[in-house]
Amino acid sequence: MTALLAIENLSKRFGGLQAVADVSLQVNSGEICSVIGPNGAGKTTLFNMISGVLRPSTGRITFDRLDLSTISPWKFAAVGIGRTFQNLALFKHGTVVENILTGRHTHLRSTVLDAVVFFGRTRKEEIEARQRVEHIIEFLEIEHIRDAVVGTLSYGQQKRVELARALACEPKLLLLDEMVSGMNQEETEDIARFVLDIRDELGITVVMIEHEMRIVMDISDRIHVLNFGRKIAEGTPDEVRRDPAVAEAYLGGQRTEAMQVGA
Amino acid sequence: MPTTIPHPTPQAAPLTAPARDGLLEFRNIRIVYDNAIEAIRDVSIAVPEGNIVALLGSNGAGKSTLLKAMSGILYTEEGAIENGSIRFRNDEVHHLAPDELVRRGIVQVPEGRRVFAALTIDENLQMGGYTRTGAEARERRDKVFALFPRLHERRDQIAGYMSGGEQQMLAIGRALMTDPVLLALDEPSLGLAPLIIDRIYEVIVRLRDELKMTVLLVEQNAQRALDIADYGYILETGRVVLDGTAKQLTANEDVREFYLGVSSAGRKSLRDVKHYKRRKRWLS
Amino acid sequence: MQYLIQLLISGLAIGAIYGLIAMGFAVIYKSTGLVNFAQGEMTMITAYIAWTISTTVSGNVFVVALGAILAAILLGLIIERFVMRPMLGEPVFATVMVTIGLAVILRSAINFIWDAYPHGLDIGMGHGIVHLGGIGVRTGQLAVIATLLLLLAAIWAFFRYSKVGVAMRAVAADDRTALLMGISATRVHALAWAASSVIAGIGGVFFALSYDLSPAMFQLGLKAFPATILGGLDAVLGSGLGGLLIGITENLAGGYVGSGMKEVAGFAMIIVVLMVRPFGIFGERDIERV
Amino acid sequence: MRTGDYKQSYGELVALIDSPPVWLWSAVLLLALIAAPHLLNSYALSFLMIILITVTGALGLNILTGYTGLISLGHVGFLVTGAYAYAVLVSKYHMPPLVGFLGAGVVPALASLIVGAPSLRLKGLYLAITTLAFSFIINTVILEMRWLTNGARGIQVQRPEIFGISFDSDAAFTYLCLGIAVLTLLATLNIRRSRVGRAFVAIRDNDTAARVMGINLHAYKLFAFVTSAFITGIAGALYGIYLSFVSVEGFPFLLSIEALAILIVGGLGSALGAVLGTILIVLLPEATRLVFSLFSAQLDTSFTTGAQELKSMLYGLVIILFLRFQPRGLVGAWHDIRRTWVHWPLRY
Amino acid sequence: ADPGITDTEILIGDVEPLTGPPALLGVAASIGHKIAIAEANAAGGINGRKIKYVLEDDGYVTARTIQGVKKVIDVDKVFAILGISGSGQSIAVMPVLEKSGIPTVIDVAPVKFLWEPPRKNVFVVGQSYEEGIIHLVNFLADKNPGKKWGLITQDDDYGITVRDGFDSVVKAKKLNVVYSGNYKKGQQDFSSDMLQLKDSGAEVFLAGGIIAENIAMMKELEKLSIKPVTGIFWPGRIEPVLKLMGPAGDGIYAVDYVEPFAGTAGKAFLEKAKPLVSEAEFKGINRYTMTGYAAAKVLIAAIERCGKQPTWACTISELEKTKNVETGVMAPISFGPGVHFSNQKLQIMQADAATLSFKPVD
Ligand SMILES: Nc1ncnc2c1ncn2[C@@H]1O[C@H](COP(=O)(O)OP(=O)(O)OP(=O)(O)O)[C@@H](O)[C@H]1O
Ligand SMILES: Nc1ncnc2c1ncn2[C@@H]1O[C@H](COP(=O)(O)OP(=O)(O)OP(=O)(O)O)[C@@H](O)[C@H]1O
Ligand SMILES: [Mg+2]
Ligand SMILES: [Mg+2]
Repeated sequence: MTALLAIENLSKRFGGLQAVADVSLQVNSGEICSVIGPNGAGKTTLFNMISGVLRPSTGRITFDRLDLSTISPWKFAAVGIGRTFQNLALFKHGTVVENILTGRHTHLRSTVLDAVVFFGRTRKEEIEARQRVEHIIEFLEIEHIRDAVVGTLSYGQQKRVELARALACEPKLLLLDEMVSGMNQEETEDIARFVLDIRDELGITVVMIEHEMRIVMDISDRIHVLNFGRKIAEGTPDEVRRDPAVAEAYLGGQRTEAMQVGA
Repeated sequence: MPTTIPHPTPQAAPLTAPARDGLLEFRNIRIVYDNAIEAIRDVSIAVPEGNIVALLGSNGAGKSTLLKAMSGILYTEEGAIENGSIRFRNDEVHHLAPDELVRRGIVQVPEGRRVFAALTIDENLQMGGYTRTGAEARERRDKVFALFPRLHERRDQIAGYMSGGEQQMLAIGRALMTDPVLLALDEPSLGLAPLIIDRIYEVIVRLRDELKMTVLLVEQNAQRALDIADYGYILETGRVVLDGTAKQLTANEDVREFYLGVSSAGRKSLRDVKHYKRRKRWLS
Repeated sequence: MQYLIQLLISGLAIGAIYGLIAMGFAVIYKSTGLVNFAQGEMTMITAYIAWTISTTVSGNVFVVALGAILAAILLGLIIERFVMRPMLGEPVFATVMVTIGLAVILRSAINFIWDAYPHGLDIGMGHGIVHLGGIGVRTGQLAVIATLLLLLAAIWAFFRYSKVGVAMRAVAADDRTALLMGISATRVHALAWAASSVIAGIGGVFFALSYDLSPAMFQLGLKAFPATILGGLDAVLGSGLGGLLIGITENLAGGYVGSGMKEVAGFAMIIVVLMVRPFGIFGERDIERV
Repeated sequence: MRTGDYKQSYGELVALIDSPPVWLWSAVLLLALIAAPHLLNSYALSFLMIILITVTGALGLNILTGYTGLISLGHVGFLVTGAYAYAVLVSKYHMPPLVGFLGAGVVPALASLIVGAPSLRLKGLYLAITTLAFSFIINTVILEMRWLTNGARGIQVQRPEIFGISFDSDAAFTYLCLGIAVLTLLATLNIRRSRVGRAFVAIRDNDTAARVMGINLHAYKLFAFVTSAFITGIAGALYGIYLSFVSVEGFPFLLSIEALAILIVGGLGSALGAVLGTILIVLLPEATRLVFSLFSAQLDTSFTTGAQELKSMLYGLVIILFLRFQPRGLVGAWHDIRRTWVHWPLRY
Repeated sequence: ADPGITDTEILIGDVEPLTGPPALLGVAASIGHKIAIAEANAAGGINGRKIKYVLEDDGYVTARTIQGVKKVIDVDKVFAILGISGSGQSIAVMPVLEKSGIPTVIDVAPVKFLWEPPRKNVFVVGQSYEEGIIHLVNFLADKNPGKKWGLITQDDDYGITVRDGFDSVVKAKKLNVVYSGNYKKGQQDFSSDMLQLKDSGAEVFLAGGIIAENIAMMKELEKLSIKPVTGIFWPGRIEPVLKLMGPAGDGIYAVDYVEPFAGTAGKAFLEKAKPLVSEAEFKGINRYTMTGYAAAKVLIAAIERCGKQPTWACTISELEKTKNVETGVMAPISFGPGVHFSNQKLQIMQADAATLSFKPVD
């Protein structure tokens, strides 16, 4: 397996605060991988650097053999990195379809002038984009809300729209920041199923940040654990579960058994 | 209509006043947004004094709407109580101004933290103690710091830059500053690390056991909530579809399947979730 | 040298007036998150009322000052209660638009009540000329500079130390959550409108003292708003200083480059400053986290 | 009751007008507009002209402020630049009017790069103030460049003649304005339903997310500036022709505020809103005048300033009351009416 | 018959700024029209027809002026038009007026464009700013030979006209100009400008402001303790200005073509006006009332000469035949074939701070 994403000695400082400190990790193609760690450990900051929202203070991110520091932040999507946000970052005045269409941005070509005329190539490309969007909508089972204005949807539905939008980018790597927080068991199950399908059917590599141990332990291939910006552990779900450092910093002993399948 | 399942609840006839009475009661309440969207239809809920009452339900069920009604801030979102009443200590309170409700001891930790981003932690707490005198506020602040030492460490930091978990702690601490009788928590475990959730749940239990505080707990994390709650309600699309003691609910087959993720065969792995699932019985 | 000092003093004097009105903008922005496009008109009304008091009741400085302050408070409270409060919870754009509508009403009201002729506010001391080392300065000009400095100190202390000051910032950040904490947003807003009206009104009265009352006076708002931006929209103190800075820049440009360049110089400076500090000199960066 | 239109193909998803009734109504409206110049007297016609010109300008501002969320307090700067570009090219250098119109679009578009580029880092009102500064600076520049612009003296402009068609009469000029307004509306709607428009809206709603979607923020903000300035500049040229006299004074700062008022009253971020808002704001003074003459024929014609001031107070009051009861603007009202219509007599 | 005329009535239209700061001029001019009309009506109207006056507000916004003029022509269907707003505004309505062919007498803002070339139906009562400036500067130059000069003007059409007039005298008389300022319309603080003036050592000063600007300049000069010989132009020559300037305004020169109110003609005019207008209107009287009055007189006289059935064509041709019509507020007014501008005689006056009035200087 090749490393799709390789992070070397990555650090980020905010003033006096070392949010991410000297983190190195690799994500292989076709993996579902999780990043866990206490609140404020720097997980989101790590995602922000991978997706171009923040520039690293030091260190290197290589994606698909490309050094990401050499390209402008807005090109990260075109390179193949898609993400969702911890606190929802939807275009909340638009409809679901429109939000997902925005995700297709890098795959369309029309310029302002083409847009004004809206004829020929532009029209064809728009129609094609809509076709793809319909497929994604079908895939994520959100047909019934396709024309709703995003701002009026429930939290869980919005999260799903965000996922759809990220998929519309056709990324090679999908970063999911706390996808299932605020969802109940049933909705969590749906998301788990989607994540597995995304990897299996679409061949997209997935990195998740989650605090919900059921989904982390059940579907990840590999888990990376951060604490105070540093990586303190890495391994398969079973290895991580048994790691005493992880238990102490993050899981907090008493409930780990409950997460065991079949307990 | 929903209640075709034989569940052992005392609330058999939803159209009458609730059978249990409590510190806080919602009676046959109906809430409409924008004069058009009916978010809550005829719900009756009672929160007995000194209890933890869990309010469960999927996204959009109307849980937060109930809490907004309780705090008197529905009007800020073009929402209105069309019918029914909210009673606190047997007084009708749904027409009171938010600050009066806080003074009477009703407070909530809103969904999604909502800390004052531009203010420091200290100032956020100060705002929690706005209705209290200076001395009272100082005293309560010390208690909050004792409960959440992390807040004390970073007391001069701008709240907006804290991590999600830290903000949740701050939001709870800020609510405690008002010295509440009834504390409502809207999804307190949202986005928190397991260890922190443990801590927060410990705190909630302590609030009930030591300070005799009454807690209304809205949660997605049904397992956790039912672990500590005394009583629970399940809300679906604006209606109470099930209620009972925590024990009764934990034993209910539907609740186990849909809210706790355990079937008769024990907890199943999320890898094995089927695409087509059993329907909830109360929807049939 | 004397030329420069003279320019600086008159720059400070007009800048102090801009600064006072700019602080009026900032106080409302800080506690309600709104830009009050009627600020210039509110300033103007207070000044006209002061003039009416001075011509009908008494020309005594203290009577006029007290009357003007009371009138300004009342004006702020009335506007908050009857115009702004009904808009609570509505979209910001709509609410800002309401202040524009308010500005139209106030402007016409002034012309309706008073007339289009200029009037001089003559309360004795303001017009006196003192000579400091050969430089003539009007006492009103000295007074406005002193007033601005005093108010800056008072307001700094208010936002820093008083609970209500912090509450104003809390309400601006998230009025719904502030409500949940028992902070009465309406009371905080009322206070802010009254305070803003008074602070800006003082600026207006000083303007009338140094220059004249005329129906074009509302344009002061258009001068002060850039000052607010320069200092930082949410920085009340910064706005005051922003006013001084613009006053000085304008006068230096007028004195050394040419009078036509005055206004352009002020704006050019703002653009340059914003390039370096996108949230004004003292403004706080928006807190954005994803 | 109509229950909805079902789409048969993906092509229908991108159609500008997707239901037969809307087609019908648009056609009726267009016909009415074509007939109007022959039915209205020149006073009423002047309102129609102003509305059409203002619609064009408002649609221009709508791209920048409504779609992209970049507040402009200085749009009159582009308007006046466009008017001067036309006046200088056509009246001074005797270029054909078509060249004049092109210049009226291109010159403000270039100027917008000068404001836009340094403003890329700025947000909200901080950006607004640089546009405000721009409009004041542009006034000074126009006044200073006397050799080109006649300075404060202004330039006379004649009604144009294009391809041998004279637009001298009010009716003909109205058609010109109508044509340009309709083209602008189509262009705006086309932009909105394409990749570019979605990028604008994405920047407005959440710029971080927009960038993560691969949208080049700087480039698209500049696109918004350029497109908006181009359209506004054309409106400026029309306005100049309508006034028959282009001078800095004919384009007061007030117009910038009025343009924003149009968007807000219409409903921010909607082309339909810009059109409805224009109609309301342009006709409101006339409406208040009529209301006044109802109350007292004497008040209306008497020349106590009092009556005039009362009239403008009424104007302000109407705006405030309107926003109080319809804060989402005319478009919001329209949606409410439609909802009630469809759902009546059921409430929910 | 032409519009605007019935058996009992004859309609006259006008568009003026009646709101906002320029109301000062618009309201005053309209009061002048009203006085003349009331006077005529009191004398039985025009050959038995009462005059009705239709007034529109344009708020000094050009687009609204155009609409206002279209309204009085199309909706109210007036017989003739008087007044019309500021200079930019009247220039912009020119095509509308010409196309309609309605008899028009302009009095508020006499600028050359309005009569060069003469429009068939448009007449202008007054004098151009350039001529006014030239007259004033010539007067001051003769009185103060060899002195250093300073000038400040507004950055608009009015300002440029003033400047051009000034420059022509400077060239002719080789004046020594040491300060030349240019301020932005709406500027309120003149401290740096006046400091520059002082620094330049100017002894004769032309204050090209309108109202508030001139006051601010004079007060600033007082603060700087200098008192150059100062001249102002008619738009700023209204009496309340002197009160606001205080002692600083004493002795400043002004140029105008209407009589000062302190003179016998002025006093007589006020006497005549008093019973014809309301108290509030009486307070609003200033020099523009006189220009408005004179124009209305000329128009009324022309219509009257057309006899029982006045028409537009007759009115226009009678206007053209206007010869030495006495109005009492300015020199007799005359037009002629192809001369649609009355070219009023100018006079210099001087401010007297004690009586707060302008007095003629011989
Ligand atoms: N833009 C910023 N400016 C300053 N500090 C920041 C910024 N973003 C994050 N931080 C700080 O960096 C640390 C790491 O934050 P981060 O959001 O990455 O945590 P996290 O691991 O995602 O936590 P959570 O699980 O609660 O979301 C926190 O202490 C936070 O306060
Ligand atoms: N401000 C509002 N305007 C209109 N409808 C609203 C508003 N707020 C909520 N709703 C609607 O009311 C219903 C209940 O929403 P509510 O937020 O109470 O659900 P919830 O149970 O708290 O869900 P979640 O678990 O996602 O927080 C939903 O259908 C929602 O769309
Ligand atoms: Mg995070
Ligand atoms: Mg909720």
